[in-house]
Amino acid sequence: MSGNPYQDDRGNTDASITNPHGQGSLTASGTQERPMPGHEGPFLIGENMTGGYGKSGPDILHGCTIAVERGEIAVIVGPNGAGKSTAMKAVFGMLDLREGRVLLDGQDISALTPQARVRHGMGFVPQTSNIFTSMTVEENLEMGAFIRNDDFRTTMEQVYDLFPILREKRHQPAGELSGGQRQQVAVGRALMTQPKVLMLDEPTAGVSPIVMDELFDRIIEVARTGISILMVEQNARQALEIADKGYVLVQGANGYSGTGKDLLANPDVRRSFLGG
Amino acid sequence: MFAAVAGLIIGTGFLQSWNSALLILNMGLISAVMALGVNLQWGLAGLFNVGVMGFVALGGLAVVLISMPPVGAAWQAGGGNILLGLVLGAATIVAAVLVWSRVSGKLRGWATAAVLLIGMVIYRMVLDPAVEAVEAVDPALAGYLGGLGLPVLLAWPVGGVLAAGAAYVIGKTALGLRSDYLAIATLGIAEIIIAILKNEDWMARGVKNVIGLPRPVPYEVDLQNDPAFVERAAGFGLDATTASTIYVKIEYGLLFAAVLIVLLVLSQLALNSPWGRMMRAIRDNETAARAMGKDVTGRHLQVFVLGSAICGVAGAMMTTLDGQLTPGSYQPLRYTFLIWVMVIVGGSGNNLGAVLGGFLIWFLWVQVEPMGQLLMTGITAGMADGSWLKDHLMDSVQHMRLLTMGLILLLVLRLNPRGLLPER
Amino acid sequence: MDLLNGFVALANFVLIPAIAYGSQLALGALGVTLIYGILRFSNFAHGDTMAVGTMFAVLTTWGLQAMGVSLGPLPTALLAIPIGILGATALVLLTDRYVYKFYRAQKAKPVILVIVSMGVMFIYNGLTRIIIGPDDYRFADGERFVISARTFRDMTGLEEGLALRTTQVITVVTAVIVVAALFWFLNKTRTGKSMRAFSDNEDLALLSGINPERVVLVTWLIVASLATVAGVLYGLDKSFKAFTYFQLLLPIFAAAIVGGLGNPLGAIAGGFVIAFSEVGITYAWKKVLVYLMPPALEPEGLVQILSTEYKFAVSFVILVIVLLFRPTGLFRGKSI
Amino acid sequence: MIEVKNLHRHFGGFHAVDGATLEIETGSITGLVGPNGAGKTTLFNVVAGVLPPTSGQVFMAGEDITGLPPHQLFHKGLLRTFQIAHEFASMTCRENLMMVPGDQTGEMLWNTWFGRKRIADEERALRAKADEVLEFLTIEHLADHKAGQVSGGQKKLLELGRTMMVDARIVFLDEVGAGVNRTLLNTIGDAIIRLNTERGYTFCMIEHDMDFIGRLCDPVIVMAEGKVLSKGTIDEIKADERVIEAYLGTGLKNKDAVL
Amino acid sequence: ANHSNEIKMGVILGFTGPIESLTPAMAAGAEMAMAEVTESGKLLGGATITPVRADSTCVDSAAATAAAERLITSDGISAMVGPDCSGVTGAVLANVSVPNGMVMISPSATSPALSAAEDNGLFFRTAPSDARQGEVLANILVEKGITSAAVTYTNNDYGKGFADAFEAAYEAAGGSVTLSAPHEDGKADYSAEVGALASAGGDALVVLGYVDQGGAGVIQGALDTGAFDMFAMGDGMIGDSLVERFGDDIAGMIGTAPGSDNEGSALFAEMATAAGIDGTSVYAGESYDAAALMLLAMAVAGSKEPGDYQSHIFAVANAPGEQILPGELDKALEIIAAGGDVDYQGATGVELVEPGEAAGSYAEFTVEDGALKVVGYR
Ligand SMILES: Nc1ncnc2c1ncn2[C@@H]1O[C@H](COP(=O)(O)OP(=O)(O)OP(=O)(O)O)[C@@H](O)[C@H]1O
Ligand SMILES: Nc1ncnc2c1ncn2[C@@H]1O[C@H](COP(=O)(O)OP(=O)(O)OP(=O)(O)O)[C@@H](O)[C@H]1O
Ligand SMILES: CC(C)C[C@H](N)C(=O)O
Ligand SMILES: [Mg+2]
Ligand SMILES: [Mg+2]
Repeated sequence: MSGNPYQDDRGNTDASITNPHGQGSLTASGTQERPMPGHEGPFLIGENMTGGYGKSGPDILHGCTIAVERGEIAVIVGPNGAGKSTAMKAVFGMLDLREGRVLLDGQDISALTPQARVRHGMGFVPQTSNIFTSMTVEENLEMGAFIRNDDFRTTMEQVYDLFPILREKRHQPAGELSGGQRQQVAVGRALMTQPKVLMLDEPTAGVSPIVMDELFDRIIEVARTGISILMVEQNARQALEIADKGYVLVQGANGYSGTGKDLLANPDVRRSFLGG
Repeated sequence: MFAAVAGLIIGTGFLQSWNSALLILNMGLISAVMALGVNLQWGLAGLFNVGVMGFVALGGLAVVLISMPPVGAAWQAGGGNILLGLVLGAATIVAAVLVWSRVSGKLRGWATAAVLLIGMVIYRMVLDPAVEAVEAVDPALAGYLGGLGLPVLLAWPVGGVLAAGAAYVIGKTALGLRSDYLAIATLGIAEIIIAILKNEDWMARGVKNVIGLPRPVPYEVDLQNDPAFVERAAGFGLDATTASTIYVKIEYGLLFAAVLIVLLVLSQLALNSPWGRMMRAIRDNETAARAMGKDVTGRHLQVFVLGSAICGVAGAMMTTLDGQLTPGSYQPLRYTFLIWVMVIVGGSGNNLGAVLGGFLIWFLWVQVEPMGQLLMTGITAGMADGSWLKDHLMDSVQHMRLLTMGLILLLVLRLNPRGLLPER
Repeated sequence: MDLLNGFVALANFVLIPAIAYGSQLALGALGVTLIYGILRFSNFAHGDTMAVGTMFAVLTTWGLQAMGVSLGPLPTALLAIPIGILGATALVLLTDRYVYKFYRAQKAKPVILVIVSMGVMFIYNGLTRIIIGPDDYRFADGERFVISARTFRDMTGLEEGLALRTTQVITVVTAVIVVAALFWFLNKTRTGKSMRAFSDNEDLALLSGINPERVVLVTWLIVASLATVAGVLYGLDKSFKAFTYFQLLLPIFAAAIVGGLGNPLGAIAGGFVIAFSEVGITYAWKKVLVYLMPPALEPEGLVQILSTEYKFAVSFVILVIVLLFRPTGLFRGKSI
Repeated sequence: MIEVKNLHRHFGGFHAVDGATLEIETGSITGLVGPNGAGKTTLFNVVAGVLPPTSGQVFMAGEDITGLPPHQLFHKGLLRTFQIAHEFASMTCRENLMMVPGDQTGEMLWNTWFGRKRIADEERALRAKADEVLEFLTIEHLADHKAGQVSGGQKKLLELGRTMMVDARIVFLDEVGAGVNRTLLNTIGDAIIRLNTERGYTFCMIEHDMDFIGRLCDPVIVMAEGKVLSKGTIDEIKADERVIEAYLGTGLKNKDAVL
Repeated sequence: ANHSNEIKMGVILGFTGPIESLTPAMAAGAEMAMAEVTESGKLLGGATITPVRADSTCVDSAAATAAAERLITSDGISAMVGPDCSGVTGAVLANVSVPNGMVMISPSATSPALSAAEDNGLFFRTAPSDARQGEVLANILVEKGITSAAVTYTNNDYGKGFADAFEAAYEAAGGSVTLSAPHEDGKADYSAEVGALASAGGDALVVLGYVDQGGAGVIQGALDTGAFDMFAMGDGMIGDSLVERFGDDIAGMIGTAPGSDNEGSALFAEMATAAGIDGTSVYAGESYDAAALMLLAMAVAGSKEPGDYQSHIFAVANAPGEQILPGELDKALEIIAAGGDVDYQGATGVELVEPGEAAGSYAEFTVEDGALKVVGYR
């Protein structure tokens, strides 16, 4: 919706001349070059990020800063349209930053393409269309391990242990799974990367309570192995409960931040974002 | 934008000749009507019609059927039986459909097939000899039933109706199913229509062509022989030949322009009304529109039939202008793809854009030929005279036409991807 | 004996030609379907890509022939295929670099690419004609027949002959090999899977570390190779003429759609459906029936379901019917 | 209001809905919950005419509506919203609402040419109504914004707003709460309750947020493996062993360890 | 050359489209005649003849009309060679030539229907109507004792008209046509046609198409499958590429093409070869003749105005007068300047009959030892 004239197909619904399926909407800018060294600080930090979609779209982020330490869980909450997903994408290099920078382990990675960031140990589960629908569950996981050249079978076993339903449906196209099952595939796919930092955009949306609890459990487990977790959540209470750090985003800028407990205790935050 | 295209055409008038300019204008008007029809389907409803050619050809057929004088001998030879045969054929299909819907169970398929088979045999038994008889009547000059001998202008709406009829049948079967159907069905029907036109000689002489169709405007020669006209022309400082050719073209132009303007006004009114809003909603999101109580399939059918009818009218106009029906000349490249290019370059979804595209692309289609030559002369300018390469290139200069067209298309799309006049 | 004669006649006039023609269509449809599946648009320039690739191969063949190179019973053109592929690939990649890439970077909707491909079609069209000219060229050499009708008759003593052309055999064999290889490539190799992933969900492919430009490059490479191979085989079997390649576009698209656009298996099946419907429905069965039926029942007419002038129409009607029962094509489309 | 009898829907060999029988009382706000893949969305799709059932029947106020296309169901007062908002992206929010009522004079092509006056009058009334609805939803400031450019939660409000443009009898809501900010969700909840009490709409909603369900719904139906597992008030459901095992679970195991 | 003394001649042929492979030789043929006249410097006091090419596309009447319109009204031509295909020829005649009073001579439009077109005496063709050729071919077949044949023709006015004429004549002479099936040019595959024709059977296959087009495709198919070994062909098939392609596979075939017992065609072929074009290419000679006829008529009229010279074309083409062969235009102009009469024969032995088309004398061909041979004239 960025008003890019090239993205306008005025209602063509005909599948016989174009394949409407799976076209990307993200512009991957940047290069594959080696990153420049930066200074010490949190493990991953998106610093003072300002930017929006497309070359000329309005700014959606306004000097927003998000950081996570090694082995910690950071949670972003905020109203719909605040720019939470946008902030995640910015950290992952999927949109142009007009200001600010992203540091990973002290290195400035602002100029890297998303693929390059994956190779630097970042994993991401987007909010929507986060699985390969035409590929089987197993192939989805394999794709998660695309950049790995070692034997990833043990990791796959771990994922299957984590989400047993996936083992059952391993040869079924992921597109035929229910909403919640897909979410599990998506998280599993990201875990296959064996990332140093895992970014999750609303991993529990549409997931039943029992699976949600299970998922949060796994996330804590994963964090304990030293992987940093950065996630956006609308199930804010549960999320903040397990968070080491919480950010409240309002209109693309940092509203409140603090430990998860602080935010849960803050009456302002409760009223305006957690539903009282 | 319109001024620019008008400038191009007027420029042609000054640089080449007014006759050329008017001819381009007239074909531009017709192209604009076609583009309007396609825009209705594609720009407004996202319906992908690859069968424009077929509907245009049906319009052309209408001109023959309406305006040519009937061939008496042919009617005597077998006209009645041909009609009877056609009725039988139609009855067979109706019967088959009835059987299919009434009978159920295992019998259904067989019963329908049996009805079809028997019907077809009877149909062929009645039709074939009649066709042979008709086609034997003076095959070099007639060999067909002729038309009704009515004024040719009547053929324009009739062309629309014929095209609409075909579109209705296609739409009924193909719309509402997966979108690919429409593409295949229209592609197919266009080929089938052309095949019928080419091979059913009794109808419109097939590939032998019908020439000398009546005109809605006076003949140049008559004007040249009319002293009053010659005198008036002299008053403008024109010789009779030039004056008469220009006069005739202007009359055609006025007729075409009238049709275009009426259609354009109707389209614009429809577009800016709740109907247009509903169509936009359907295009934006069919599932939601359906859930909001809109009969998506029904609307699609409506638009498809209307758009095709417009193409039919344009086809009739074009055949009238040509003065002949030549089924062999209907080619998808020219009558389907080029029309699309017009719509997309002009700006799909915008009626005015489609009209503009019609004018511009037609202008280019005709004028790229000299442009290509120019380009090639430019390329070879630096080469030594008589060098092998230069000779080879100059020999191929005719093929620059396609190349130039491609280049222009790519340029326009690069700079104005949404078309020259985008939808709002 | 009569039974055998009938079968031979059927094989000679229906089965063998349809299989060969079907393979040719299938190879063309494969290219179309790949572009559709991975790059997401219907490539109208495909017919002309075939022409370009074949043109390079033809020029090379002439060169080879002039140098006295030959493959014995096989056509020399087979040696020229790699050069043809190289030429086609170069052109296609140049086009991608200067035309398609821009639109990809803009995230242009596929519809725009469709129209762009029409522009490219015009340009290739012109290029081929400018370089080699619009004429009909024959460049097949070597042994024309594996077995000719006359030899067959002499050999078997049957009344009917059976002809099998070298090019027909090569075409079918190549089609089988190419399809098998493509399958293996797409479903088993890492690059192949990454292409499927890209086709499925571009953004997510990016997030998995798949390099989109590489996928595009490999796709064009495969497509250019397929187009050249298809074009050369076709040209060997018939002849090379720029205009015919453009005309091939229609049956190729029909084949791809009926098979399920985006599905390689479907492209193959679609090619055969079209070929068999064109040849089979309009075949005058008299010849076969004369052998099979007792003399008393011998047909008088030609027993032709429809005359050949409607062969194209027939294949479209078949398409519509197939789609009625199999809405997504014979094989589920868009899954490349 | 709605009665589903022994409904089956199979995908290949997979039985997504496997003999579900349930009833939605007139005037209720019925919740539909169940584990992922239980067949809830599939059931919705069958009832709303998007998918044909493999077997079984659906009744609406005693009338058999099995297999009717969506636009006919709409005219019978059966409306639905989508799990993912289906706004008409290139139209303004007001237009999104104005297009809803059926049988508009101006939707007949003929009238757009020869009935301009009638259309103008009708449009004025529609516009007033649309503005009223926007106000009700507290998004009147967005009336002239393109619907594609408002935030996710606002799209969901708009989706709800469309059901208010006509007199709906029953509205199916598929996970209105998923991904919606809790504060906004409360607003939506209020709107639903008002529609239910003030206008007498019947609601059936799929939701995984038990707090939200608890606040609005009575009764709650639990589905599992394509069948109805149980039905009752929220408290009964929460206490049901089978439901806890299949759906609700017992909470985080590791929670204490972290905090 | 002096600018005022320039005569522009339009050459409107299908340089792109389905007969694009025939047209280069045709255009070159026409331009040869123009060059010859320019060189001689004897027309209208040393006029330079400038050809102006335009694309008729062969099939798109609208584009052809526009091109012709441009030739006349913007380039200011004085005569027009073309168009080529019958369909566009009819359109250009009715919409451009007649209104503008332009003389046009088509070298190749052979549809019988054009004989009846309203032309105000402006339209001529150096190719005969196909009505006659059908009879000629039919008679040869019957004389050779071939009494049943399958016919395939290119599906346009030329092929269809030809096939109709052939069938009528053949059946009248006692032959029987087992199947008459059209083929579309430029299509991918002709297996279906070959299958149907083979099944219908017959002593010979009559092919009325184009040699670079579907016609050759059908023959190829028939040979490959062993369906027929005797062939008969019309003018469109007679070309060098026929023997190049099939050689002795079609030995003994029967062919007809416009042509008369004159040295003209051989002479023309020689001249053409010298000029680097293929003189035996179909309709190249007719194109030469078309241009030559108009230029000679201008000489007789002493004017390049169409209205002035149109009435002289008949006289130039027909007896009485000195016979003029290709390459002798210089001589012809001299005779005319001296007030003499010419009977232009040209490359194809032109003889115009009413209403302005070649009389149609035909040469009978066969293939022997891998080469085309003329065995007689009719
Ligand atoms: N692809 C895009 N192009 C242009 N604008 C966009 C795009 N995606 C989102 N936006 C706009 O950016 C703003 C922030 O969107 P974002 O998706 O980051 O919100 P969010 O905080 O994740 O909300 P939610 O909780 O609903 O997911 C919104 O106003 C949205 O309309
Ligand atoms: N088109 C399809 N083809 C095959 N299986 C399908 C298809 N659609 C759904 N299913 C299967 O049907 C089952 C029920 O799916 P459904 O979407 O109805 O679940 P749900 O109850 O809505 O779950 P959730 O709460 O996760 O959205 C799932 O196991 C899914 O895999
Ligand atoms: C040059 C040829 C293709 C012309 C053909 N004789 C016709 O009348 O159409
Ligand atoms: Mg978000
Ligand atoms: Mg669901």
